Amino acid sequence: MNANFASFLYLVSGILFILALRGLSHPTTSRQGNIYGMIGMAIAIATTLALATPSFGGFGLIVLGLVIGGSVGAVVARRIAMTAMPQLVAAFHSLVGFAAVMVAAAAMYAPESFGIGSAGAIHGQALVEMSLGVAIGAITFTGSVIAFLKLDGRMSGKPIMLPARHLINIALGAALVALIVTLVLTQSHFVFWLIVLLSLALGVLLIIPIGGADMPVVVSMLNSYSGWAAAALGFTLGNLALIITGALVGSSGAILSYIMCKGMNRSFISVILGGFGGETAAVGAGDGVERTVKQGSADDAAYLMMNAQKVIIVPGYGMAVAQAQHALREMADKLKANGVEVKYAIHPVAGRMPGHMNVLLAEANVPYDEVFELEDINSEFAQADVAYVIGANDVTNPSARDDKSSPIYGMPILDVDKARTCLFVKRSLGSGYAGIDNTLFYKDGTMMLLGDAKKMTEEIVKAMDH
Amino acid sequence: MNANFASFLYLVSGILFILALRGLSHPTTSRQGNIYGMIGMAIAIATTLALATPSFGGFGLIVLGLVIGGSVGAVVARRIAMTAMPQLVAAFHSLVGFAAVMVAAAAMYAPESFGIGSAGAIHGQALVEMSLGVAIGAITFTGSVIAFLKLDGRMSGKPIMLPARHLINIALGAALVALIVTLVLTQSHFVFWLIVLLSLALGVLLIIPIGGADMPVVVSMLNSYSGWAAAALGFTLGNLALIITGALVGSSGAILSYIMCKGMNRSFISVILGGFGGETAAVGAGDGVERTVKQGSADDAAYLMMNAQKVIIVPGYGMAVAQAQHALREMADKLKANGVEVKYAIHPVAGRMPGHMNVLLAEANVPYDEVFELEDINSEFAQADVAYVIGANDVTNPSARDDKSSPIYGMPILDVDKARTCLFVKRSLGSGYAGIDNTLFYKDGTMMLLGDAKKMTEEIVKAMDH
Amino acid sequence: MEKTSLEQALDQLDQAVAAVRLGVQDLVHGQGAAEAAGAAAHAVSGGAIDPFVFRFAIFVLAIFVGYYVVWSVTPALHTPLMAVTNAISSVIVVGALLAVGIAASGLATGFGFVALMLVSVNIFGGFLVTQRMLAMYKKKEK
Amino acid sequence: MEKTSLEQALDQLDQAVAAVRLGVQDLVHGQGAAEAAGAAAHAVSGGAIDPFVFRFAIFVLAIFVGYYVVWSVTPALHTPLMAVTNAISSVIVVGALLAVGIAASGLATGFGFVALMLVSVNIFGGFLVTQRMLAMYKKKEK
Ligand SMILES: NC(=O)c1ccc[n+]([C@@H]2O[C@H](COP(=O)([O-])OP(=O)(O)OC[C@H]3O[C@@H](n4cnc5c(N)ncnc54)[C@H](OP(=O)(O)O)[C@@H]3O)[C@@H](O)[C@H]2O)c1
Ligand SMILES: NC(=O)c1ccc[n+]([C@@H]2O[C@H](COP(=O)([O-])OP(=O)(O)OC[C@H]3O[C@@H](n4cnc5c(N)ncnc54)[C@H](OP(=O)(O)O)[C@@H]3O)[C@@H](O)[C@H]2O)c1
Repeated sequence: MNANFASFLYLVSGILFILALRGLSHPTTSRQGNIYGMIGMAIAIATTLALATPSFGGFGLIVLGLVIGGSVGAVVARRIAMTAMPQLVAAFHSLVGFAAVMVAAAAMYAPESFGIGSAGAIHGQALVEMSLGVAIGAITFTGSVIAFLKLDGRMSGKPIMLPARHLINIALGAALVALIVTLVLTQSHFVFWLIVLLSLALGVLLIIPIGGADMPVVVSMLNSYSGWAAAALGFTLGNLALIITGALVGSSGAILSYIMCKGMNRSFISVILGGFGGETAAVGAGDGVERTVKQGSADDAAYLMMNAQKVIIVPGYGMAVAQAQHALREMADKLKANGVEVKYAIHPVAGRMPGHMNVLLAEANVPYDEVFELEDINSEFAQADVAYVIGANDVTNPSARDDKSSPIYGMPILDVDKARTCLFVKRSLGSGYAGIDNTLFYKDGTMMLLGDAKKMTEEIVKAMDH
Repeated sequence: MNANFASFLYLVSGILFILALRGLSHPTTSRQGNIYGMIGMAIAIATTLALATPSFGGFGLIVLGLVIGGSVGAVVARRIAMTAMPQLVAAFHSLVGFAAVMVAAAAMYAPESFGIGSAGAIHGQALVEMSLGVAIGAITFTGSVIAFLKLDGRMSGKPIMLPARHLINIALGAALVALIVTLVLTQSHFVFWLIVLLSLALGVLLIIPIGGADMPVVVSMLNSYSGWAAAALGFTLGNLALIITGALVGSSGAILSYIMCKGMNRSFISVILGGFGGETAAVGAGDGVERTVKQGSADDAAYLMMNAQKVIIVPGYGMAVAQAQHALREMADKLKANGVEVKYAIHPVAGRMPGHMNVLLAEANVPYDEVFELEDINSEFAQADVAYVIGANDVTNPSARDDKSSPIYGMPILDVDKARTCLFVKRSLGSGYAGIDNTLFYKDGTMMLLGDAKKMTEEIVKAMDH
Repeated sequence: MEKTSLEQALDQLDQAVAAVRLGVQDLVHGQGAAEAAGAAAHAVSGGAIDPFVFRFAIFVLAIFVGYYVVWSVTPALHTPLMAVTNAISSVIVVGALLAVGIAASGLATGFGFVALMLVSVNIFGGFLVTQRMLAMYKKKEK
Repeated sequence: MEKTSLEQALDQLDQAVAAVRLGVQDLVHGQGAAEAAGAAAHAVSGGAIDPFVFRFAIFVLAIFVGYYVVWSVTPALHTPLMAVTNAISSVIVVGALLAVGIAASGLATGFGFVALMLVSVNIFGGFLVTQRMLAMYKKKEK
């Protein structure tokens, strides 16, 4: 294939990726967008095969690799529970990071195949681009592995704080720069692998001090990194699809991190420096002051909601943990059948990933036009009879609004306390991820429904049938 | 200067132009944006001079050209009345169009200077790009001249409909394509000038059948054209700044045309085919049925508004014609001093250019946060005591909402009829540009204030002092 | 010349591809094969790519940027938008400068000079009138 | 090699510029002067431009596009957004394919194969899981 035409096709595949993201501006166009993305990928692969015309053996290897990897991917994609999305995304990122390292290594050992010079005489510019790509790729790899382990609960979410960790990281960073310079000067494979090793270590060290609940920000940030790594390799390979995609993914990750930090009213730097949040602390109301809590049963809740005119449901991380979304939808159906108006209110950082709650509700067949973002629904709580808060905590904590000394002060919250009655489904009076007591539990209009989110909701559904 | 570095600088200037447009997303950032634009232009000019290093004589000529043109431009920019913006923009477009033709001609006569081959052996690709640039440029030139003449009232706004004009245009278009092919084959200067001539004629023929009041769409469309012409020449010259700018301007014009057509609920095609709208027809209520009109005086209006709680002002083309914006601001100040809430409502196609009313109000020192777009204020008319409609007509015509047979049916309108009282300032019961009778004049809640918009408003201000 | 360079690139590619096939089948990954692969990959990685492709990519991406950036302009500033796009489209001045500055033909210099003058009107007029308009947009005084 | 080609371009430019000066001062606009001007302009108009500049331009514009396109994604679809960006970043597969397909070194082929496998997991897994998620988003039935 003509190299010009191939470049043109790579451009087309880059454009298709842009259209894929553009499709996500609305659920109705999103499926079409995803198909554009697939076509773009198919074009990029076909173009590369047509351009490089591998030997028969090479072609066999390629098919083998695609089939093995593809089937694993397809099976995972089909089997994975929707609640496990955050982990899955982290795991996928780690693969991209490692693949970037491998591609760079291949370019190092066979520079001729990539058109960047010959062994021992690789172009300086290509070396710089490559080593950037490999360093970012390696950091993405180990960082994502740690994020995966923390999100999947295979590793404690507690921040692991090495003494003098900032110093260590700065020293490693400086060493990395020195090694890259050395690589450009010496073209040594040994130095290349040193860079890989150092970056792998840096990836671990950067992520372990960050608390488990900050992992969503970390995952987005690593998403952004993997984009920049792809772009760097795109420069080395002179590949337009890779450059465009890298820029898209890089911006996407950066913007999502920004949105999350804003939703928590925290600075990106403070998240990245780590040390915040850990195990969900089950502190209870043990701060000396005796406070009364009104506890209710499933029957109480059923009665209250069946007699309401408007119920707003506020899901949070606990709903995901309990897999309560299907029971919740059943409950909403019952209410709607009884003439009650039902809406869902989603906080931008509810759950453990942006959009997490939306996906779970969609899985339970909740129509997306009943689901509203914070700014669109917050004023409606004042007119609601019941706010049904299920497994959410921090995103409803009024101290973010009223208490200047609170660590989450300034974080936008859902004004569930403005509803006539506020029902709280959770297992205890424990705090959420931010480890802060929720004063709402002790308010007059609040009724606690202590128990597992799924069980409690199912009981309410049963009670509604009486 | 190094050619790579120069390309980089051209890219920087392209980016600065993007930032210039980006700044316009809000009034507070817009001034900064305009400065980015100026810096971008300065960088593009300086880079070209550093790259081409003209001789002393050439440099003198350049300075001369810049000074002559620049001073004319500066004087015009300072003197022009804000109400004459539509004309000015059309006039400026014609200059860009003609300049594109001249640059292409220079490239034709001195291809070596532009790096596109040598006389008689210009690259085919460059010839195609150039002839596209020159054709679009020439059409932009004459088209803009006609638009200027119509907007400035130096030529009747009436559509001039040649018999078989579509046929003529198609024939000219086909001839143009044939000539471009011939040019590529023969490289003849004669053919080049034939292309120019034909395109100039086509520009005239395309625009004369379009009515005066559709000129804003035409101006936007020609804006878009001038962008594509610039991009075509950018390809010829291999200049990144020109390519990026061309794409920006091209999209901008296209989007503005789209917004206007949407605001009028007409298809772009029907606008371009022409024949719609002409002289503002002063038909009056002469359709047989006798209908009563309530006429009022400045005193009535002053009394009504001073006793209102909320007044919404709806300006239209007539305000621009009468230059009534300053008097209007005075009136609003009086009302506000008296505790009346005053807001302005702008229809997307009020006036003769998108954003026309906003600029005029800004000129009269009306703060932009008192000025609202249709979708943001339309629901408020129901709570307003008075809608003060000044020189606007079509954009308030309820037949766009109610009368399926009306030519403007479906056009979004400002619901001034929902206000308790609707005051109409205009000189007669004549129709607006669409030539349609406004049923609102005969409604109960309407009071006509017949007279020049400026005089009438000034009288009202005086009456308020009593 | 476009055609010839294109054809050249194609020929090179063909040769290179053939060489690679031989080299790979050869199984001995010697220097010769590696060099041939290098030649193929040179084409692969864009060393031989016509700048037109890059320009086209830049053009297409700039249209996307234009689309988004213009839709984000507030309607209140549509008139300044028209004025400023007018001003920036005068960057065609680079062509005029080349013609006046280094053209080897008197006619071309003349054309360039006319273009330069017209476009200067636009540059200064466009930016200054935009400046004037934008200076008028004020917030309510509190 | 970058440096040398850059220096070469610079040298050419210098020579060409000198030639133009002579040519213009010559006042006789003969063929010789015109050719010299042509050489200068060749540099002017990008014939000698390093593809890196173009790639950089494409990169920068793509960041702008990414910025706008991602901000326009509805928050309800932020999880699918993360999944699909994951999938498309696997376009790094082109590097892996080159390595497996035409690398002249056994090690490189091995590295490429590992990359190819990993990235295939991502391609299929990413797009399919996105598909699965998006299929769940439904409007209210009327
Ligand atoms: N979404 C994101 O992208 C993102 C990113 C970064 C940080 N975060 C952080 O994550 C938090 C999200 O807020 P959130 O309100 O969704 O969650 P949250 O504040 O962490 O609270 C979740 C609550 O769910 C309850 N819960 C857990 N398992 C349960 C089960 N099986 N049944 C019933 N209840 C259960 C827990 O209380 P019990 O233990 O008493 O049951 C807990 O209080 C915020 O602090 C936010 O800043 C989110
Ligand atoms: N803005 C755009 O971008 C754009 C683009 C394309 C088309 N258009 C079209 O332009 C029209 C704009 O609507 P519009 O409501 O602003 O204007 P309009 O419908 O044209 O009405 C203007 C009214 O102002 C009155 N008038 C003229 N001079 C006056 C003066 N000196 N004092 C007082 N009144 C005066 C005229 O009535 P008298 O003669 O009785 O005084 C006329 O009815 C729409 O039909 C729209 O479709 C606009």
